[in-house]
Amino acid sequence: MRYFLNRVGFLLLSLWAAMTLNFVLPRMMPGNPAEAMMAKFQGQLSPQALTALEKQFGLTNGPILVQYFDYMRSMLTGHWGLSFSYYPTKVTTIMSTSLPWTLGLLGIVTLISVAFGTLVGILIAWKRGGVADGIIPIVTMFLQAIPGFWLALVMVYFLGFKLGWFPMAHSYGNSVQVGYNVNYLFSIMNHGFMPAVVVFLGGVSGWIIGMRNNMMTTLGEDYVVFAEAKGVSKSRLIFAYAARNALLPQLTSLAIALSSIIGGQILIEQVFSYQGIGYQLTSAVSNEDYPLIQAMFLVIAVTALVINFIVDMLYGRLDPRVRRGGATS
Amino acid sequence: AGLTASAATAGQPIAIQTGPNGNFQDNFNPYSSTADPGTDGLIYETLFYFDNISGKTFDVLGNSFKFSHGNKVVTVNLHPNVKWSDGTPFTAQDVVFSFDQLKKYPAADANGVWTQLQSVKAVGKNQVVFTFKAPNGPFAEQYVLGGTYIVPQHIWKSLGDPTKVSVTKPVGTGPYELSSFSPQLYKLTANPSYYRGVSKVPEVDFPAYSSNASADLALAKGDLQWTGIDIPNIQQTFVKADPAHNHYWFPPSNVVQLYTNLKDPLLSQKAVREAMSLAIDRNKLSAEGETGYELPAVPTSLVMPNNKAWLDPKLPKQYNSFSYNSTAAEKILTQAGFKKDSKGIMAKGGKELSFTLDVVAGWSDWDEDALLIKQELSQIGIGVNVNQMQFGAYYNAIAPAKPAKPNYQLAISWTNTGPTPYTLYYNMLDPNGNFNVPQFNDPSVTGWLNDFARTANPARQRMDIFKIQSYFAQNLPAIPLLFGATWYEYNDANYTGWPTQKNPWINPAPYTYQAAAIVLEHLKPVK
Amino acid sequence: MNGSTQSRRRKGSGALSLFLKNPKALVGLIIFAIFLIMAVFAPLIAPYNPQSTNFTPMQGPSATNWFGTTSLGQDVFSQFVWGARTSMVVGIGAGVGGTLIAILVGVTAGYRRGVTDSILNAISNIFLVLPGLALLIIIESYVKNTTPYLNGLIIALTGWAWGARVFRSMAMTIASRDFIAAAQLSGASTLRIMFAEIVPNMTSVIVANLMYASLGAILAESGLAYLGFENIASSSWGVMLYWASTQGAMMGGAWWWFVPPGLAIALVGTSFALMNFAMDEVTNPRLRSAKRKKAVKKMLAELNEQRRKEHGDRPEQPGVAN
Amino acid sequence: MVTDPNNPVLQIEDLSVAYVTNDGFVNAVNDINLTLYPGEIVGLVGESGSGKSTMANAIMRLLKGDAIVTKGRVKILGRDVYEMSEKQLRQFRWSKMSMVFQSAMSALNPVMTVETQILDTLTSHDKSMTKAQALERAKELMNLVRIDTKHLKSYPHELSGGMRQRVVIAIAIALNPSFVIMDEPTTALDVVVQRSILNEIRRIQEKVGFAILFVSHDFSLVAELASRVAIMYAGRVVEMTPSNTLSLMASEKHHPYTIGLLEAIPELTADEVIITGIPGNPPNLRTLPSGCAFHPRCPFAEEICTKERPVAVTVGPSDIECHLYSGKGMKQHV
Amino acid sequence: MSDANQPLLRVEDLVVRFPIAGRQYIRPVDGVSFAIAPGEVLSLVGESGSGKSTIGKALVRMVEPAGGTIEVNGQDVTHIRGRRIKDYRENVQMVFQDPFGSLNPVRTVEQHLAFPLRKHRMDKTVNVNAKIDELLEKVGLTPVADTRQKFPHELSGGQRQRVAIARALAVNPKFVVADEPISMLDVSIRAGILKLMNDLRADMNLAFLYITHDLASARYIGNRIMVLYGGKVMETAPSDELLRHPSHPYTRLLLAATPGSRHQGDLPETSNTAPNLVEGRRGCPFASRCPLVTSECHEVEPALTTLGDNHSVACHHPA
Ligand SMILES: Nc1ncnc2c1ncn2[C@@H]1O[C@H](COP(=O)(O)OP(=O)(O)OP(=O)(O)O)[C@@H](O)[C@H]1O
Ligand SMILES: Nc1ncnc2c1ncn2[C@@H]1O[C@H](COP(=O)(O)OP(=O)(O)OP(=O)(O)O)[C@@H](O)[C@H]1O
Ligand SMILES: [Mg+2]
Ligand SMILES: [Mg+2]
Repeated sequence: MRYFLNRVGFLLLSLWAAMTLNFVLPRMMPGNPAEAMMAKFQGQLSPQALTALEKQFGLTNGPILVQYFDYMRSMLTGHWGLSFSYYPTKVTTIMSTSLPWTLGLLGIVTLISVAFGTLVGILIAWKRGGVADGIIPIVTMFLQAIPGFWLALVMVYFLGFKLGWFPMAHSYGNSVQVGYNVNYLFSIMNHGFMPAVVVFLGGVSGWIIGMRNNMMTTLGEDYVVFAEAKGVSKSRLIFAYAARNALLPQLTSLAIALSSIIGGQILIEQVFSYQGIGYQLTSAVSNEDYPLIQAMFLVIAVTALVINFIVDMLYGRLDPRVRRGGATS
Repeated sequence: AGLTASAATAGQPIAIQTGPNGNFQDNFNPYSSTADPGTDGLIYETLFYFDNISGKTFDVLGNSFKFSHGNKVVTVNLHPNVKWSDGTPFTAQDVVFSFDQLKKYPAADANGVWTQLQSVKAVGKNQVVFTFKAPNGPFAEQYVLGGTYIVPQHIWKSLGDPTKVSVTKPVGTGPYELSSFSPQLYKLTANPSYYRGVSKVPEVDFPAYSSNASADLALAKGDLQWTGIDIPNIQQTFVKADPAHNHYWFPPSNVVQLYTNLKDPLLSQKAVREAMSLAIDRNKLSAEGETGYELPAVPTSLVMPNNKAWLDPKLPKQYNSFSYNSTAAEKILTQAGFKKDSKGIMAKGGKELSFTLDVVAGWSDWDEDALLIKQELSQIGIGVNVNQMQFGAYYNAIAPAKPAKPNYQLAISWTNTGPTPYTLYYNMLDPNGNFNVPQFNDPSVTGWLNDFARTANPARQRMDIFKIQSYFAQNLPAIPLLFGATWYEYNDANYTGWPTQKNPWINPAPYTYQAAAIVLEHLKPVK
Repeated sequence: MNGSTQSRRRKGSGALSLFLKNPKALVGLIIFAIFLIMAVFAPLIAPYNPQSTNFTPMQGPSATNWFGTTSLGQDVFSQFVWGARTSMVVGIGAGVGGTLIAILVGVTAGYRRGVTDSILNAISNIFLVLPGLALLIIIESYVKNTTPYLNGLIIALTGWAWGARVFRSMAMTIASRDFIAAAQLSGASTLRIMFAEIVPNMTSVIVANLMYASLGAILAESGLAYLGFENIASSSWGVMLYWASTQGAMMGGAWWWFVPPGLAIALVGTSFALMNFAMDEVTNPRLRSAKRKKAVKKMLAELNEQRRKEHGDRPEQPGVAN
Repeated sequence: MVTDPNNPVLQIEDLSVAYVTNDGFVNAVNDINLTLYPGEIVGLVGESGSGKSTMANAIMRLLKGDAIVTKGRVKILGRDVYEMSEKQLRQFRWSKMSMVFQSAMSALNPVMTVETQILDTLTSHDKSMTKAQALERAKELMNLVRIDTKHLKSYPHELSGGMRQRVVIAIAIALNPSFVIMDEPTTALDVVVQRSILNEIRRIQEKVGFAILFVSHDFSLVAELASRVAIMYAGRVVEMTPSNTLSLMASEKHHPYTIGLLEAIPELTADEVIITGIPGNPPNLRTLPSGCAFHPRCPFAEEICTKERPVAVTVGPSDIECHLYSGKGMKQHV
Repeated sequence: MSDANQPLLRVEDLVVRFPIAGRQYIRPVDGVSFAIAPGEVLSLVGESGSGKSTIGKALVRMVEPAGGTIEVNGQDVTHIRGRRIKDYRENVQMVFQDPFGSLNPVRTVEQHLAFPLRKHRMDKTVNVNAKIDELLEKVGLTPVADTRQKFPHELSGGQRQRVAIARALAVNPKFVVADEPISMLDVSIRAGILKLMNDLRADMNLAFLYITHDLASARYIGNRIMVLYGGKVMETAPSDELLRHPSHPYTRLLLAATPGSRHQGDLPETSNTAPNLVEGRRGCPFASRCPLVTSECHEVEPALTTLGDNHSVACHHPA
């Protein structure tokens, strides 16, 4: 219980720090959102509009502390306000149209690459010194070192533009009926394939190598040797004895991977014109769209902290040694 | 909004891309500067449209207008039989209401019309009388008649502050109605009861793209029919894909200037600006920085050929185009008393001709231009330090809006243009101008500008412009570099009637909204 | 632990032999060395000024322009060579910078514990959690006119958190060892304990972090440049890709412009990873044993076979040696 | 259960094991011959690093990492362990021979309950065993090693070191093997706990009757438990002697290393306490000293010791590898 | 040096507590008192977890005592901090239990010694190099020149332990806590360390707190033996006296478990549960295992009573 409360306290502290940073950072940027807005129009908008925009956005020069408390209050009460760059659309609306796509795509890819990478890592560690062990880490490492956006561009150009195998843009076909039907689902998968591959290749190597190295360590542990000696079957030895323990350190990485999902993948979304949060976040930042930035950072911070918290707790469940007391990392 | 199913199947839709913009948000509010493309022009309309490329005036909701009382009053006759797309008749009251909204909610008044307007009154159902505080013809045309979108009173009167609502079911008078929306695509269908006749293009699609590269591919693939994006190497990447139908035209629509801060003791010296101008090879900027899409500007800062009619026929030859001569440039500096110092930089009285040049990071053509300028100016001993900034910071530095500003030395930026050169000159050179980046103030120029605004006599207006252009060419309050292009690519496989270089009847960019609606009205299906 | 110290003992030959014994790491070292040479001697290797626009634009590879030309008529190969310099400096610089911050934060947190730990840990969690790119952009907008080097600095400033986490737990383990207590008893100051006692024990982890941080920095720099957050007059691979992309290199079929920087980034990244394999084996001796054992088994079997032929007796199980 | 005394449970013939390292071979076990008979307890002592665990692992065919058997053979119940297929080995190991690992702390999987780990042992060898039967047997085993059966549900870290060690012993005898290796089963424990575990082992061994190879470096402990003791130095068994000879009071002849060990034990009750260590350091197994590996530390060393490796000779009840007794080129000292 | 009757170190009612789960505390050291004279060795024996190391750490102030006083040379050092702790540590040093963990694997023997020597030398003229040689000589790590350059992994356990001792001596202390310096070592190496400690005591008048759970070595080196159980002193007596006439049932259990002891035999024990260290416990900590236990033992904590001749015991039923 004490451990739990400790973690909760820590969680709240981090949250507060993140929110404060979140308040300070965008305001440190030179210019103001109204001025940044002008960029969208490249001079098509009269400078009168600037004054109008400033009025619309309610940009005040009130005492910073008052602004801060207002900000905290509205963040905590869920009044996240209206986006500047999409004025007067609600921040929540913007997030709700892009976040699910990001979560869907990146979430699934992350889970797949974790599952795949872990499995491959286990197997090549078991057959260490083998051909697969020699090749797979290097090949995936190379793929991971390719800039994702570059790979994405090449894929869009060849597989999408030249060959027409996959759609070049968007998260689903524009002619399909949106709703629970096979066509829609198929269309989503079809459109998600190339981005998914890029994201997958960008991350899978870490999982493979991480798991392989952990496995190597556990495979040398006395309890694994002991289990082998006492005659447990091979699969049980690999999965129940070695892999299970090797998995534990991977949990922390998983937590970070999962929490970073929510920030999206701007470069990849941009190349595939995928409807994701990364683009919104980046454009919010360039447009100094405080309400949107703040809300997104808040969601990101909360998610990340909560996931970390859950993983911490989960760690306790999975590893009986830390069930009582003690930090996990 | 009523659907015209039969029309939708009759002709092919046109897919438009006005520029990469990520996901769309469901907002068709004409008071919002971030409303989705098509809101203005296609759904809501202005009274008239004054084109900055052809210089022509197009009737929209208005049928005719007349200046009176020494240009202080404009009387507009409205098009009869106009209906809102929900069937309610459109009346002069709607116009008055739309303007009253701007007065009541200054945040909505993006053009500041009420800084000039005295009153807006309806006379009967079809006439509106605008009274101005002072005569200002150009302002009345560009912003009041041509820049204010009219909304239905019966709907908006209950919406409160118009800047704070998201409009998802727009009701307008325009040729199109919203038929479906999703963040990655929305569709407009032709208004079946449009007062100027139902558009021959039954459906207009707006798909979302997040980057130029992504839109370029879609365009080349034929997924888009009308775009306004800067495509590099366009012959190879776009035209070649379908030479018979893929076309582009990049007409000039403004002037890209090298702005010099005239509050700077060195830059305020004419010799310095003159030398700079002479030392810049505009052909090189055009060819390398702009891949030939934007041509060298002229010393008068008129947008050519759009402003051909306003060019003083007696203007000395040397002011018709810039020449490039770095030796002459260096000589000008030497004559003005500058000498190269130990660092090879021209200096006088210990003050070096060394400046920072602000450009927007990521506006790659300007960034490239800036680098070329840096190279060239360095040859005559002027040091330039290129400063690539995020737009917000950049705009903040050059914007003349606030007293403490601007805060820059050199900057590359655009000009605001309108149907006549007045807009460009006024905005740049009048102390009250909207885009007086150089901080220019000369009573004689201000006088000519005021005269232009007040008079209704076209000949006198021409004389005013003649005086200003020759003043500009002689004094270089800013250094014109290139003509800023309007981006326009289209595919004429399904429709004809597009504006072309041969027939430049209107600004062809899909992002010039009222113009876009007029273009769509003029398109005809290919037989 | 023992492994790493043994390797330290036989310095000079040690570090190198570590690579020579490991083919993977050796390949990595060679790739890295090629790019490093390119970076160091860029002015000598690059045939032309990377910015000057003297050639026919958009030409494929030829004898004068090995990698062809850009749409502005610049020599792609020269840009590539100068890009190596920038990217390597940024990659390694940001890698080193980020690792240094990570060491400072991680070791302090791991050693001091208590409130210091909580605060530092919260800070690194925040940096871990906040989307890096967004943070980068915010900082970018603050510092005008970003060069790749500045970007490297920013990448280092924002990308240290993961390392700090690793170092923290490592430092915590080391700090609980008795030799740390002994050092305290002999009157060593906190700084001395952190940097003279703890840090040298984390070498292999630090090197591994350095490799991955450098890889991350090169990727991040190219991403930033591609998004246009970098002075486009710089010569870096990221800026090359930016130009290639804004000038439609791919659609225009100018693969020679588009492919080299992407591939080079991937190769340098891979070389870091490969070199890290050598480090892995120091940290985890088990990783290297399997192969060697196999080789020795084979050797023994051959020896056996030979003896059997000589003496004509049956092979002893499992083998005779010595 | 008890087999013919002429039919040994364990026969080690000329066994050599080496570790392959970057700097060459580490000869951890050299030419060892050892025989164990049913029901017998034999001690194996030698200081840390003398190759005891390596030998134990070699017997079990459990050499890990870089270790390879370079010579010799190991037979359990007459079958050569190294000629079995992997499958045969898996069946054979643990049902006929088992082992208690050096450190019980790490021999148990930290994230599995004791029950799971015992059941795993039982069910992987007898697929027909039902869960209930296995559980029954597990309880029986827990009773045998005197741990409350409620601890079946415990995780290893919830048990004290002594209890963990008992669990490992329970797992080792789960399948009624004929032969158990116990590799320093009590080193990490408290004297009191150590004692009680030894008593436990003795009790169970009397009851079940398997042979034990008891590895330790604690002389007095082994002397008490075992009937015969093998003394290892630098990978060789330098002496094999009945345990009752192992006391300073006993006047039997010993290898000089054995004498050194005996002298190094502080006596608890003697009036005058003088202890002396063995001078010098343990040998480097990479480059063993020539001749007798003990010669650099041996107070009796002569020239021959540096040149020729002694062969085992029978001296009284013991077999000793030392030139002192081989009668070669030595002045008689002892 | 102060005279023999004046103890160098006096510990009175020492209490150490650690927080555990559920807002509770354990007291691994609970009301321990003892004194050590200059040049004396007090052996501290007791089973694992009985609080031996914790006492040692409290003495060098690696842990902060929760109660009681520690006096060194008549000066109260129980709660000093900062600068004064540093000064204090010039008088007391500790040699840690684990020879493998107490040396930094990446530093040479020389580096281990140079720092404390430089730090604690009285005047700058002292030649640190010569001092290192002298120390290594003293702990028998010869040839010195060779040893100096070695890394810990190149040393045997016994050699490492000697380096650790040399490091403690480098500070020039008057008192050393030697925490189970031989438990991890071979029989043959153990002897060397014990001998070394014996020599140091004789030559340098060093006082030791020698922590072990091995009675034989405790007797070998200690003038007196103190038996600890569950954080409390069970019995204290001069070494021979304790072995000859063990009076506490736990001491007898220990002896029974020690090979070669005349008390060796079956273990008279009722269970082997660990003692309860949680704050607020009652009665004798050994009650749960004691064969002589009565209901009184569970309720009342036995006081340390003198049996005469420096022999005292805390038991309701002493033998
Ligand atoms: N993986 C390895 N690589 C190289 N040498 C090794 C390896 N494992 C053990 N050795 C060496 O082999 C020798 C024998 O080791 P072993 O573990 O058999 O000793 P031991 O007698 O069991 O010692 P202890 O009493 O400490 O358990 C030691 O000198 C050790 O250093
Ligand atoms: N820092 C600490 N926090 C919490 N509990 C501790 C701490 N240090 C020691 N303990 C507990 O205090 C008790 C006494 O520990 P201590 O290390 O003093 O025992 P010891 O007698 O030295 O044992 P050993 O013979 O195993 O070294 C143990 O129960 C231990 O778990
Ligand atoms: Mg061993
Ligand atoms: Mg201890």
